[in-house]
Parts: sequence; C-alpha cells; structure tokens
Amino acid sequence: MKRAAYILVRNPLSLTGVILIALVVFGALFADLIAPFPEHRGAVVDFANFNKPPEWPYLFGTDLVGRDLFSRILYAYRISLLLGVVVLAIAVPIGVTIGLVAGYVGGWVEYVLMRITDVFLSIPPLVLAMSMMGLLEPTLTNGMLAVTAMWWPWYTRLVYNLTRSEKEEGYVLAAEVIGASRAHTIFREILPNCVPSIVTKMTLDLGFVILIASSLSFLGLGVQPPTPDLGSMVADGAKYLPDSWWLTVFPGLAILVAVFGFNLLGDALRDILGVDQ
Amino acid sequence: MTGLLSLRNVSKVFTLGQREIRAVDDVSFDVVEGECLAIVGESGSGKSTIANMILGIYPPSMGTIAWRGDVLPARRELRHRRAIQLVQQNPLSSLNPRRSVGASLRLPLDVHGIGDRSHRADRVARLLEEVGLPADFMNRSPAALSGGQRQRVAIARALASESDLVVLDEPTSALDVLVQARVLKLLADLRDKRGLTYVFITHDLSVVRNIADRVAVFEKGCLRELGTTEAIFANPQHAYTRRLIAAVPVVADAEVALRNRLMENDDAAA
Amino acid sequence: MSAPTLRIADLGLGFRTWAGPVEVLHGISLHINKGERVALVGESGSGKSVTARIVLGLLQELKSARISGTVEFEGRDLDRLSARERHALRGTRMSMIFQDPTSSLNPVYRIAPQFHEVLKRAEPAISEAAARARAAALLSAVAIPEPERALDSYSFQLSGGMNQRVMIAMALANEPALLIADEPGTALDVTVQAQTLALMRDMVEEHHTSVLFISHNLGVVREFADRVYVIYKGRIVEHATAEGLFADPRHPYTRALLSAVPRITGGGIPEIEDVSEDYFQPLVVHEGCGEPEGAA
Amino acid sequence: MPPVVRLLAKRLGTSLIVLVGVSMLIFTIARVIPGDPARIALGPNATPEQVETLRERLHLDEALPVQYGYFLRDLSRGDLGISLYTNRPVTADIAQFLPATLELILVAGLMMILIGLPLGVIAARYRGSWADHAVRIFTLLGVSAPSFVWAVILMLIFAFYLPLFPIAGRIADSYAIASVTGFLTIDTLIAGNLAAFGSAAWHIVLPAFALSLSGIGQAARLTRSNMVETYDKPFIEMARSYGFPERRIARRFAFRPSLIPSLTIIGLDFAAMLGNAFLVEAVFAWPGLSRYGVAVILRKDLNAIVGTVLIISAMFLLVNIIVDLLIAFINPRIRYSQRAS
Repeated sequence: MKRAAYILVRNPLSLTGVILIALVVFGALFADLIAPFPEHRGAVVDFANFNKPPEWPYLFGTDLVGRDLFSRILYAYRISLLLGVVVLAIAVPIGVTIGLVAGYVGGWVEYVLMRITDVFLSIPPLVLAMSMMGLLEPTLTNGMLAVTAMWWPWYTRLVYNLTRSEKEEGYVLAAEVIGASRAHTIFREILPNCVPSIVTKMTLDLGFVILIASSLSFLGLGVQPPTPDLGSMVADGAKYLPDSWWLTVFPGLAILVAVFGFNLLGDALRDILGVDQ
Repeated sequence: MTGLLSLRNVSKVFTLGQREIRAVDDVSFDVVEGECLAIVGESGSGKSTIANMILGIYPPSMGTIAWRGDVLPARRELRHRRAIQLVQQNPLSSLNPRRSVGASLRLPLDVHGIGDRSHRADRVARLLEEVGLPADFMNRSPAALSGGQRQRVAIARALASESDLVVLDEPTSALDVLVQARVLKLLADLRDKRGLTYVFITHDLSVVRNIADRVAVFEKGCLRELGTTEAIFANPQHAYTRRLIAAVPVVADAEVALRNRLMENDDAAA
Repeated sequence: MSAPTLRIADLGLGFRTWAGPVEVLHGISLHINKGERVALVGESGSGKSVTARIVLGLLQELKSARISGTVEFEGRDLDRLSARERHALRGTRMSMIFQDPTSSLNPVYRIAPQFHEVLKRAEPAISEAAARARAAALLSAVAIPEPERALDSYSFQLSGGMNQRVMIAMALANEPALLIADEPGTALDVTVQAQTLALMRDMVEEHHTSVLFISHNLGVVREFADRVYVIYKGRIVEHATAEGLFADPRHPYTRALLSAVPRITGGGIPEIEDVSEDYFQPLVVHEGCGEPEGAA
Repeated sequence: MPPVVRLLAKRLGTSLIVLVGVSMLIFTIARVIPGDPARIALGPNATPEQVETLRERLHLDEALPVQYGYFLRDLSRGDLGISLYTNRPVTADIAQFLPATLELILVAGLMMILIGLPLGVIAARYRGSWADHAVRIFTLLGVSAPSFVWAVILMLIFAFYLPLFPIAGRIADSYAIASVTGFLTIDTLIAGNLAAFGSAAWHIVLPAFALSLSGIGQAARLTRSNMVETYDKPFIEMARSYGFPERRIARRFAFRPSLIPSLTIIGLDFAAMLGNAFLVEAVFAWPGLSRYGVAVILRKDLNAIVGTVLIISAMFLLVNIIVDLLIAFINPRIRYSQRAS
C-alpha cells in the first residue's frame, strides 16, 4: 500500500490516469444527475437549437437535431463501459483457461488449442468483428458477441506464455512432487502468479474495447441510433467538417480521454504490481 | 540386500531436435533405509536427471526403479508420491510467491489427507517449530522471509507428507556459508530424529564429506565410483573423483595436505 | 615510492527507496598496492559488489544513490576528475570480470567484434585485422585451443569455462593497472573454476596487474589473494594478510565464517550463530598491513 | 537442412494450417447466419424460381462440409466466386482495390518502424528524464485514440486550417497514370512523371501517418520496455565497465538484443493496421479495400466477405513469416541452434 502510494505520487502521469478514469466512471454512473439534458440520450428533436457551437448551456455544442453533445457523451460512456465490462467478463475467463491448459498440459492439446487461437489472431481484430457484425444484426448484444470473439485469444496468448515460464518455476515442481492434482497446480498455483499481468491487461483493455467498439460504429456496424455512441457521433459529424468541428472533435476527444486514462492507469498498475511487459 | 530404493540399469535419453542425448547411462545403485547417499557430479553429470527419475517427474527410458521391492510405474500412485519428497536448490522459486507459507505447508496435508481437517493448522504450526521457525510465520508471504528461513519452510514441506525418503537437490548452494551451516545442522538433526533417508545431490564435496554416509560420483551420465564417504575421501579409486576433491577451494592446512596427497598419485601415474 | 593503485577512504553509500533510505556502506577504507592481489570477502548483501561498482564509477550515475568518502586511483581523486576523464579510465586503466561469463558477453555479436570494441578503447584507430590478430594472441595466452574458431563464435556456442577465459583475455587486453574480479567463476563447475582461477593468477602475475578480488568463498580467496579485507553489513571487520587471516582469524565474525566452511577432512558441522551482536565488534587490523605504500 | 530453411518450412506449414482454419471459421460464420443468402442477394423482388436457381448454383442446399468442399475446390483454382454486389469475380474486385490499401499500409508500417523504434531507444536511454516522459505521453496518445479520430484531427489541422496537405484521394485528378504495380508512388515513377509522384506522395502522408500513430506508439513503448530490460543484463554492465559511451551502448549493445522481442509484436501490430486501414480510408476517401469491404459486409455478400477476410489473413500471415525470418537474421541463437523454435 505504501509502495503503491509512493509510485503514484512520484509519477504525476499515473495520478492523472487515476483522476481521468474516476471522472469518466463517475460521469457514466451518474449521467442522470450530471447531464444537463438527460432526455437527449434518445430520439429527441429540438430544431430551435440545432448545430450550435459550444456555448452555455451546451458545453460541447449541439448536434444536427439539436441534442446536447455533452449529455450524449456521458450516456455513450455508460454504454461503452458496460460493453467493456461485459466483453472482458466473458472473454477473460475463456482466454485465460485455454491459455493455462495449453501452456501447462502441452503435447497435442497445446498444439490444437494454440492453432485455434492463431486462427483468431490472424484475422485482424477489427475485420473479424466487422464481418460478424455485418452478418449478424448490428445490436448491442451482437456487438458484445463480436468483440468478445476477437478478444479472448489475446488472453490465451498472454496466459499461455506466462504459464510456460511459470511451469519452469520450482513451486510447480514442488506441487507435482507432492502429488497435487493438475487442476490444483493450474488454478491454485500458476493462475495466482498470472493475475497481476491479467489485471494490468484488463485495465488497458477496458480502454481498447471502447476504442474498437467506437471503430465498429464509426463504420456503421455498431450500436444503432438513437442510442448515443461515440464512434457514430464522429462518423455523422465528419461530413460537416470543418465548419461544425465540435460534432467530431468532442466525441473524438471523449474516446481519447477515456482510453488515455485507462492506459495511464494500466501503466501505473503495471509498476505497482511489478508486471513485466 | 535390496535397498529402500533400487535403480537397476537405468538410462535416460532425451531427444533434442535430431540429436539424442544420453543424460544417464546404465546406472544401478541402491539407497539403503536410513542412510544419506550423496550423488556428486558437475553440470552434465546426469545427477539432476537421476533426481527427477527418483521423484517420478519422468520415467527412465530403460531400466527400473523399485520402491521397497515394487517396481514403480511411469505414472506414480499417490502413496509413492507421498513416500518420496524433495527440497530444491532455490527456495525463492520453490515456494509459490503468491501463496502464504501456511498454504504451501498445508498442501501436502490436504493432498494426502493427513490429519483431521480442523487440526491441520496445528500441524502446520508444529512443522514450522520443528524446523526452528515461529508458528506465526504461516501467515507470511515467502517474500518476507530470508533465504535461510525460506529453505527451512521448504524442508518443513518435505516433512509434512511424512515421507521416508527426501531428495535434497543442492539444498544449501544458494545460501551464505553461515546459513548453510545451520541448515545442514537442521537436516542432520531431522534425519536422526525422524529416521529419514536422504539422497543428497550436490557438486560440493566438502559438504558431502560432513553429511553423507555413502557417495556416488557421476560424470557424463555414468556412475564412476560408489563407496562409503570415508573410503572415497581416503582412497578415491577414479581419477575424476580425485580431480573433483582436488578442485575444492579449501581453508585449512590439513585440507591442503589431503589434496596434495591425492594429486601426487595422479602425477605419478601420468 | 609510487602511489597505491587504489585507495578508498571512508566510503559510504546509501540508497533512497520507497521504504525510506537504506545505508549499504558505513564508511569503508581499503587500499591496493601496485601488483597486489587484494580480496574483499563477505556474504551476500555485505556491500562488496557495490564497492567494486563505485570504483568503476558505475553507481555514481544512479540518481537514487548517495556516495560519500574518497576513491583514489593511481593517486588521483576520482571525484575531482571530470566525467570524461573518469570515463576514459574504464576499460583502459581498469577493467572488470563478472560473475557469469556467458551472460556477460553480448549474445548477438561474435567474439571477434566484441574484442575489437574493447581494443578500440585504448587504441581507437586499430584496424579490424590488427584487432583480430591481437585478440587471437590474447586468446592463446589464456590457453584457448583454437583462438580463430573462438573468435568466430557466439558466446552461447562456447562453454562457460571458455567464455570465462575470453572475459579474462578481454579484461587484460589493454594492460589495465587494476582488475576488478566480482565473484569470478562462481557460476562455473568447481573443476573449471579451479582451472580458470589458476590461469587468472598466472596472468595478473605476469602483467603485474593489481586485483580487487570480490568473493564470498574463503577457500577461493585463500588460493588467490595476498591480502584480505573481511566485510560484514557494510563495515570492514578484519584486515590481514591471507596467511595471517587463515592462520589466526581474530574478529568474531571472521572466526564464525571460517569455522562454518565444511572441511574435506571431515569434522562434522559446527554449531554457529548466523546473527550475533559480536559480529559488529570494531575493526581488527593485523600487524604488517596497515598503511598503503607511499603514505607518510 | 540449414536451421533457417527448416524454420521457413515449419512456418509456412503452420501458416497454411492456420489459413485453412481461418477459411473454415469465416465460411462457417457466413453460412450459419439467419436468413437465406440467395434471398438476401437477389432482394425482395426476386421470384422463388430465381432464388432456387441461385441456391443451386451456390450449393446452398448441400450439407455445410460439402459446401466447404466446393469452396476449397474453387479456391485451389484461384476462384473465390462471384461477388453478388458487383457481379464480378471476387478476385477481380480484390485485385482492383487491394493495391491502394497495401500501399497505405506499407507506408504506415515504414513510418511505424522509422519513427517508433528511435523514439523507444531515446526514451530508454534517457529513462526518467523529460525526454522519456514526452515520448511516453506522445506514444500513449497515439494508442489512445482510434485511427479515425486521428484521421479527423489531422485532417482538420493540416488540411483545413493549415492547408498543407490534400483532403482526400490518392492523387490529383489531373494525372492519368497507367497501373503497373497498382502502387501509385511506384507507378508514377515508372511513368517518369515526377510531378505525379509528388502528388501521390503528398496524398499519402496524412492518411498513412494517421494509420501509423497507434503502431508508432506500440513500437516505441515496446522498444523502450525491452531496452530497459536489456539494460539490466550483465552484458550491458560489462559494456559500461569498459567505458563505452552511453550512445554507443544504446545503439550497438542494447538495441539489437531488444529488437528481437519487439519484432514479433510489431508483426502483430501490422494485423491491427490491416483492420484500421478501413477506418482511415473512410475518412480520407481512399479508394482501397475499405469501401468495398464495408459495402459487401452491409449487403451480406458472402463470397466477397469470405474472400476479403481470407486475403487479409493471408497477408497478415505473410508479414509474420517475414518477421520471423528477420528475427532469425538478427538473432544468431536461432540461426545456429539445434532447435529451431
């Protein structure tokens, strides 16, 4: 604890990360209270105030149908974070288990599991998710499914490599000599030693899921209107550059702030938990 | 007389790419109940491979290993695992850094169903006391222990399953000399008290001289010489044994004299 | 009389860490006369390795390290030299041999270019061919059977003993005044260690090189050193000639250390304290090894 | 067999297995989706007879493994089927759109290596200093926004406000260049038209930079951390003990060993670029595979989707083989070891 505080205080960037993420999560959780126009999250039209540059009470300006961009960004954060949490909640256990088993058991089990992982890794993540979203219907659930499908192999890779090096450690030999079961060795001995790396990667990935999800919706293959989404906001606004710059710049910066925050936080965790890259 | 553990014509061949490496070549010896048998050699001697085969990490390529007269199968039964335990060289690696000392010591008790569940914490405390550590160490992480303390925990873990044979794989070579002396003392005391049998794997002949009953000298996978410690040091038969003894850096004049006497024979022969 | 090769006076070292400051050296003093082999012997964490690194100037660049006291090399105070002048001494006037020879050589270059780099430190204009010829001669001097083949090898293709010989040859290539050997050969097999130590002794004797020999192994020290400093937790506790130390150890710590070494003549394992108040008793200096040469 | 050849053979074999896996995966996804592909392709106005004819032509009534068999048979003849969107062979479509994308990615990849690696080296050498922090912030920003956000921001600043670069396209409309390689920067040179080359080069700077920013960030961060790790190795301490200047230690002693682990990940970053190219192309109206890809995905044009994904994966695997060979070239341990792993 003392060491964590020391690292945070000595590194202002890490502290910045903690603050940014605190703000983003706070804004998303209490959007109903903070957003000046909570009703603008949906299909609301206010032509009297459309396409306004940033001015009070429209902090980030309004879009082409007069909705407050600041309010919509807060609600978009909420959906992005939810997506990130759900995707990781499914992808991480799957990826980690496969990685542990492939790395520890070895032999043909390892060969088959890792070649399957290679198949998923050799389709560029965005392309795989795009194809799945296109072929299925672009709903939030399918979005989670598509992003999950492209995400688990990265955890398999990470944990597989960790397991292979942990397997050489004396404590694994000790467990085998004692006669502990494979399940015990894998999940009680090796897994705890992979946790710092996994947690660090998960922190970074919360940012990257937001990034990928926004990329999908930027191409029109993500969450559909009127649900607020940062990627589609940028895509819609890009047609009106450079005059209505706020339409793209603020949602774009919103993505940047969240992902940047998670990256800083992940770096800080890496230092605190002592994880090798 | 058959021993507690008998190796008969044991060989181990590893394949590395297209090469075959004969790590252990047709080795036979017995470990007698209650003795401390030192297995001595340098890197590439095959001593670690022999330890791993005794422990059942992998089976021999040829030959048999028997426990109290029963030939051990490639996949060990739990009772055989329980009977043969291990203390490794590096206690920093052999204790899981993410588990408490108590959890590491409890594992053999849980796996082999030793003692009543509710009394296992007491057992762990007694084990710690037996190796000279306070009972409240069970809540500590290995990182909070010194090298010598960690090695004591590793020894306690080997005792936990109430094994008959303990393989000691360079148990003191990562330790400072003062700590080494105390750990060696502990090992000797435990052997007397519990009637344990040791297979002591090491490259350090000065340690061997003071703890082993018999010595087996290995070079390049072959057993060069096997005899009582007294005999090996008084009158080593094999030139390699003599070279090994002569290479030990020594601190006392009596030791230099012994070394010179051994080398004279070789110089005369050469 | 010339100044001693190395004179360290009241050297202190502390580190700033997250748990607060940690003192590693509590003011140690030692000296090495020209052509002398001096050992600094102690257990892990005693501060013997950091001392070597301070002499080379490797720790001074660390922001978290606080260093006090003086280090004089051939009569020159290292603190008064400019960074450039201090840098110029390394690899030319002083060099170092490390514990693990195989990992101390760069894995992605062959031996020959690494030798070339080292020779260029003393003679920047040396050609590749000339460097190769010199290197081959140096490698035969350390009894490497096929120097040409070794030069064309990578470190991982050579045995640990061969790499150790390569390191010795490199360290002596520029005829340094001071050689620092940090636990040389500890990572090697005993028979190989014995051979390379004997070789190293012959080489430094031939070149009249002064040696700071750092080790935890009293047996090795006895075979190699003329004079010995025993260090315990950042303090020198005993200073003696090698003969004097092993015949008549006087400090309680030295006595404990010496009696803890198992003997090949037997005698069992003694009962020794691994921590004791007695070990902090003041420095014991044996007669005949007090002041450095050239001092008043 | 020399180790490098054995390594190449092994890698090619594995890649082939993986590619078959990719084709099975994408083929399965494409066939198990709800709805009748023939009906989707022909639109709601088609007669049942027309739908049935197409179903038969596409073997849609057969079992999935049989369909896959037909697909493999056609694939081995270099036939990926007809795009239901353009009504042309999928291979012809890809051949038309791929070069523009490939050119963009190659330039971006070059930027990633030429900018990212030096930044990483500088950050590692001056770790803890302001230069390290500056590089860290820059590289973190690079990876923290999707490439379309960078594309938009770069476009806004360097094309609209400071009209230094063109807003869209690959080359000014006034040039007509015969396609030889499909890479305009090369074709213009072949045509000997330097003005056209300038225009093409000018057009590619912003999109390639937007695409490479995240790769630059990854490459620099990775190089830094690997270098820092290398700095703790005994051979670096030995180099220090010999008094080599820090610059020389960074460039000669530490960089090459650090590059070995970095390269693998740089290869993987290429995969991300193959996907992100879709985003950047959309912003800069780059006439590459992106518009085609998004269009066929939105129309559920099965043959075209399968073909596009397969080609992209094959390119990814090819890049990785090249990276592995590069690593073998840099790392003597692989070239000379008995085990090629």
